[in-house]
Amino acid sequence: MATEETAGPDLANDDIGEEARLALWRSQLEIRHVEQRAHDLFLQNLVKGTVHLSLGQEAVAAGFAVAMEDGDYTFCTYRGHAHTLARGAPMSGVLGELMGRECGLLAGKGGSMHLTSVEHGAMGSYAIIGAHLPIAMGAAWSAQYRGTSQVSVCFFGDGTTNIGAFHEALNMAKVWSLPVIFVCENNLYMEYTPIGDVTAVEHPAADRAPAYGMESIIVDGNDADAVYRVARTAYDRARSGGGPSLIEAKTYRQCGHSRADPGAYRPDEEVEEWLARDPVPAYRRRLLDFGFAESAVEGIEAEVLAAVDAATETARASPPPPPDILETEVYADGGAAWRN
Amino acid sequence: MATEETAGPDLANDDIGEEARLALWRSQLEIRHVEQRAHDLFLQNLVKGTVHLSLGQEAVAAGFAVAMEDGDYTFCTYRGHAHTLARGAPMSGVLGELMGRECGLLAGKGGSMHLTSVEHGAMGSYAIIGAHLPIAMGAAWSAQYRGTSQVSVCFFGDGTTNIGAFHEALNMAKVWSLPVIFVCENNLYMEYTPIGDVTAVEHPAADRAPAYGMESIIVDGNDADAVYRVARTAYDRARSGGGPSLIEAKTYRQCGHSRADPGAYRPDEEVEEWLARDPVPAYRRRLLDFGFAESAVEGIEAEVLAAVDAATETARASPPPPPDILETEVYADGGAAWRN
Amino acid sequence: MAQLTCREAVAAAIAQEMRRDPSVVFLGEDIGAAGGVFKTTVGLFEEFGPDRVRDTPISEQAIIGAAMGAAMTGLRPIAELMFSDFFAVCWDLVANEIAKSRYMTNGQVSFPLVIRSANGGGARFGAQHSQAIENWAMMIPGLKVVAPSNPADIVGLLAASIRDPDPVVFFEQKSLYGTRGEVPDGEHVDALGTAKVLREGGDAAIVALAAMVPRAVAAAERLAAEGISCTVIDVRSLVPLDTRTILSAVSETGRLFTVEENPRLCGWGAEIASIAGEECFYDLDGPIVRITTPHIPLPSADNLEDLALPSVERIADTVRASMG
Amino acid sequence: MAQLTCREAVAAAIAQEMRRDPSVVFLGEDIGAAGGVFKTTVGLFEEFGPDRVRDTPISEQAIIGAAMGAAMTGLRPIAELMFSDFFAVCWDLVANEIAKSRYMTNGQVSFPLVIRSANGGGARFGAQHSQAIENWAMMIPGLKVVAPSNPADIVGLLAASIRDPDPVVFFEQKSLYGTRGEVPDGEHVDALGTAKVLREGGDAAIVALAAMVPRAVAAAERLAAEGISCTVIDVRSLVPLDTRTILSAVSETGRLFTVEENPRLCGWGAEIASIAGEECFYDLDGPIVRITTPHIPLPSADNLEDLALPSVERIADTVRASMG
Ligand SMILES: Cc1ncc(C[n+]2csc(CCOP(=O)(O)OP(=O)(O)O)c2C)c(N)n1
Ligand SMILES: Cc1ncc(C[n+]2csc(CCOP(=O)(O)OP(=O)(O)O)c2C)c(N)n1
Ligand SMILES: [Mg+2]
Ligand SMILES: [Mg+2]
Repeated sequence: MATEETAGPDLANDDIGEEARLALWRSQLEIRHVEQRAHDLFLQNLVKGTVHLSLGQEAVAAGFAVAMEDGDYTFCTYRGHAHTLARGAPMSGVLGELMGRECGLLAGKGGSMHLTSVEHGAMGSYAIIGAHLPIAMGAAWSAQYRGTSQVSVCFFGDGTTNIGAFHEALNMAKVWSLPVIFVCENNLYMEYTPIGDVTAVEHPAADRAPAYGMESIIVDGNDADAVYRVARTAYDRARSGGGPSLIEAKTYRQCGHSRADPGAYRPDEEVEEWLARDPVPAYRRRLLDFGFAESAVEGIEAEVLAAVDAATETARASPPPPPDILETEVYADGGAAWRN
Repeated sequence: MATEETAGPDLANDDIGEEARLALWRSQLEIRHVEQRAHDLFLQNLVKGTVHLSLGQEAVAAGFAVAMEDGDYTFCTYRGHAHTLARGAPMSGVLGELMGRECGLLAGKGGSMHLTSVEHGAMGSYAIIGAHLPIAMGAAWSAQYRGTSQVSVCFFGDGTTNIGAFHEALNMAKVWSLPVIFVCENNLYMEYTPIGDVTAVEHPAADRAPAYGMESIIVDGNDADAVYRVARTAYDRARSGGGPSLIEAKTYRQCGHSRADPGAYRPDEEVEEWLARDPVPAYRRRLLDFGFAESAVEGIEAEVLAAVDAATETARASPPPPPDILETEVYADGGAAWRN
Repeated sequence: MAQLTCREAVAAAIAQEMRRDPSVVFLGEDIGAAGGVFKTTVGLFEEFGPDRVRDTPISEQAIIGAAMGAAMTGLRPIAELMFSDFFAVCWDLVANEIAKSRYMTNGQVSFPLVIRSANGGGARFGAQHSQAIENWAMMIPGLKVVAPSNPADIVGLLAASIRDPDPVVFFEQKSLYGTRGEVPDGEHVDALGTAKVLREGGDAAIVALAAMVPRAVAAAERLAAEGISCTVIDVRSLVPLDTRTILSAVSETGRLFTVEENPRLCGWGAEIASIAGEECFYDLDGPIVRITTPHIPLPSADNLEDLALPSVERIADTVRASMG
Repeated sequence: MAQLTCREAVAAAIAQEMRRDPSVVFLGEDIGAAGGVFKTTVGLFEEFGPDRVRDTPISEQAIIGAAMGAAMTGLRPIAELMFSDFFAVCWDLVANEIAKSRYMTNGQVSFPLVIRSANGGGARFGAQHSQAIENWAMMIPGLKVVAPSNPADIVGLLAASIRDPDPVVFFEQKSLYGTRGEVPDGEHVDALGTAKVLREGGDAAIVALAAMVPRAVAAAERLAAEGISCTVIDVRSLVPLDTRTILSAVSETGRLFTVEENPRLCGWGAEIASIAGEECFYDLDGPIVRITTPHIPLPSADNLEDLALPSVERIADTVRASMG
């Protein structure tokens, strides 16, 4: 597992640098606070349907997104608020969509499991396990064919490594040497079932990499710097024609699978152990160790909180979607007419 | 690659034994001659639809079938005449089915791609790539649950290793430690495309085995003895609760993919090299080396040829299926009624 | 008579059959100790243990393939697909293998298995977790298709499906899981292929399925108050289809309305409409009208989803306008 | 005018569009140097090279997923599924992802892609390689569905499909691949959503698709000789559906017969019958009758397969009996 080097922090010789470190901090905070807000709004019965939070998994989204370039593609799952926010999608659009409001990213048509913001490179959240791996692979094919330097990044869970589409996408990505990065966020569980109970290997992604001619890579998914480094290497490989990567980030879902799930099946010690490894306070400590001013570190948090508050207000004030959009955008002509 | 030991043949200390050797010989011949007959009948326009021959791949079917026990299950593909015959299904039923006759194993309802003879343990030929791997796995689950010592054996091609169902079946078989043997007949091609062009690893099955916690096993699929040995080991593992195996048998399709295909895309040298490794004459030589009497060896071939001739006559004499079976056996009540 | 919710009825039916027949086994994702994501399988793992109630990986092809292989070798598996939308990831096994293999082998193999799944909208889950796909299953020769609307029918029809020698796709309507109703005491087994007349009326027949049944009944009540009296039929089983009950109601009333949750094109309403249109042509007093979800993916926002699904109001309005 | 077979027409249409638009790319199994297993793609690899004409592994989910990902990022992919039966192995990508994502994202993404596939029976390939599955595609909101019956329409409608901004499922009927016909010289682009009246008659309208079109025409000729004069309509495009052309023929003749290759339940004929039954009710002089394959998997023996598919004789007999 790639971890932070043990030598004392040294900002002068830091391979990550001040700007990226602050970006990693801000991104993790944005995710953390929007997700907590989503949870609060759900408790107030303002978020309908289901929600799948990334609390505890923020470092993965932040690490990859900060290392990304504009134009790169993000593909994620129903657990996709984090990745969508990390690309810069507006918080009000995210919260509004969860609340089924007109200001939602999808005007209420998609819901929390389908957040998408093409203008920010967030190419969709996919709610049927496995589907988006071949789709992300296809976007990478497109980039390769068009001769751009775009990279397609695909996030998914440990449970997803056991579905057929995973296998097909990884094989074809390698055969065609595509600029795609498959990122498995191994949070130890599918919904309620421990991944170890249903998987033939210990590391559901990394132990499968050789089956696709790829390197086994495991990273501490609660360490934004480690993720960022691994991401940079993978982006470089992709952009230089070196083909796909498969990365397993070990992390933990601090809450239940979805809003309906209190997560009671998780052993107490396991929860405690991972709460102690919460990526957000850990990153805060690291910034202070590196000598960042406490006021700067906290200033960012205050900014983020203010932004989340403002976004919440915008979303709350937004009306439900207008009924007349019910039958729009089935087809590219803007409508839903299947007959003349 | 497991191959025949180089020490001279010694029937007294032979781990295979006289009976099994003759059974391997007979089985290979039955397949060879029925397949050639099928080809002839196709040239006479008596076989309709499509046919996928196993010419050149006989040793795989024979090696596994001879090591099998009654009650074991065989699951195979459209290229399944060999495996169905090897379990003892009547030649007339096989040829009759290819010809669309009433005497066909399926009374003409299935055709060459769906040969099945449940009474012989031939649990079906499946024509959509990948589907039968989970099905064979399920039969093994059933045997495990019922507490029998039955083993389920699933044959498929190299091209099949790139489809999603392969991945799902292998993982679940291992997690549940099921008595199933997955046998990949690597004949170097999918339909017309070399497997190496579309696969991320060199050995499409064996290099994937570790991804399912299984051993990588490659065997010379043109050597019936080598196959038989590997099969016995896998059966023993399965029957003793040791779980599934994945075996890659290297072999070659001596003809095109199906009746429509002359196989022109194959390099001449490759074809020649593999014709020189034809399993049937090689096994004949081996039997003679082992001291079997030429008359015995040839006697078996004469018997087989006579049986193929007789089966051909039976099939030719059989009428087309009666029209009134068109709407039978959709449901278990024997009929097709979907309404009252 | 016990009062059960639909979700409790599912577990009750499975337990009833597992107690009776050791060849009944059950597999799916999170169905074991977790009791199912819809809490429809609570208690089964505790009673029947991990050999008969098996949690699987997220591998729907393996789940359905395993059920098929087990069914053809002596077991009676029940497979859960968590959401009916996920039929799409294992459609080959369902539509091309399970459905067709008895016919292709001229009856050599049987598939006494049940695939149960949470179907339909109303939970604000969006287009990939809300589909009503009864028509996907109905269009495939070789499958039987059942979709009950209340707890008693869930117990009776699920038991019948488990005992049936053919593969049955059993839809449980998500929006009904919380609905409570009486279930007969003791062993309860119903018959596939039988529709139920829920109320009789002389002016029109309204044919509905699953979550549309209570809405059709409520619409009929409204219409009755206005002087339009409707027969309401709960189809219950699409294959086999009880055309006798449906067609006799059409002949008697001269009018037919179908209420489907699935999107418009090629829904089961079209099939029933085409049968009635052909066979009751001379009895019809007016056009057969289908009430469906528009031909759109289902949206997630409350107001949009409610607008999309056939509502009591839309059913009543459509009948009224057409009869007027 | 050139004489082409249907299989040649496929390659001609793809070549026409690839020459015009470098964003058109093509992927599938054995489509490259091998020219496709039905020889429908001969010459494309040679003309456009391996970057635009890509052989894939046997990975239909990856093929369709790749097409989707490419379509939403600026390309216009054409994906081949060798046999339409294989839609089942990638149905999630087709039905749940490609079809629904524009709507779910409120129009943020477009899917200008074509999935072409060899559809239907008649080749003695058995139940898993012979299905006519137009209704599978038609029932999914968000897809367009095209199934031409002759070489000129293949060129024109495939070109139109490739240029269309929406995902199009394009069915090529296997049993027609060898059929020869005239194709206009020069660039030929037709319009989706337009049915074609192939002959006009006053007594009944026969509506058919793909391989059923020549049979419907032949049946109409037989019937004409007997004094029953039929309009024959080639539907060509199920979505969008040219109901205007169909319904005006129904209104004019007062009778409608649909001829479908897909098995009975929930076929497109049911949809058209239900539309006509509702909207032309007062013009109908007799019941609408659907002529379909029975609701069975397709058998492989010559005589059985011929018996299953709607034949010229069965079409003529059905019309005659119903009109009599
Ligand atoms: C094909 C399919 N099967 C099942 C589900 C239901 N489901 C939704 S999330 C989930 C667990 C996924 O686990 P994992 O991949 O580890 O992702 P995580 O939720 O932990 O982020 C399951 C089973 C689904 N959405 N799609
Ligand atoms: C899902 C699916 N895709 C494609 C096909 C068409 N097809 C039939 S056989 C075949 C090649 C299979 O190759 P392999 O697995 O190596 O088996 P072999 O034919 O060599 O025995 C293909 C692509 C199919 N039957 N099913
Ligand atoms: Mg997980
Ligand atoms: Mg092969």
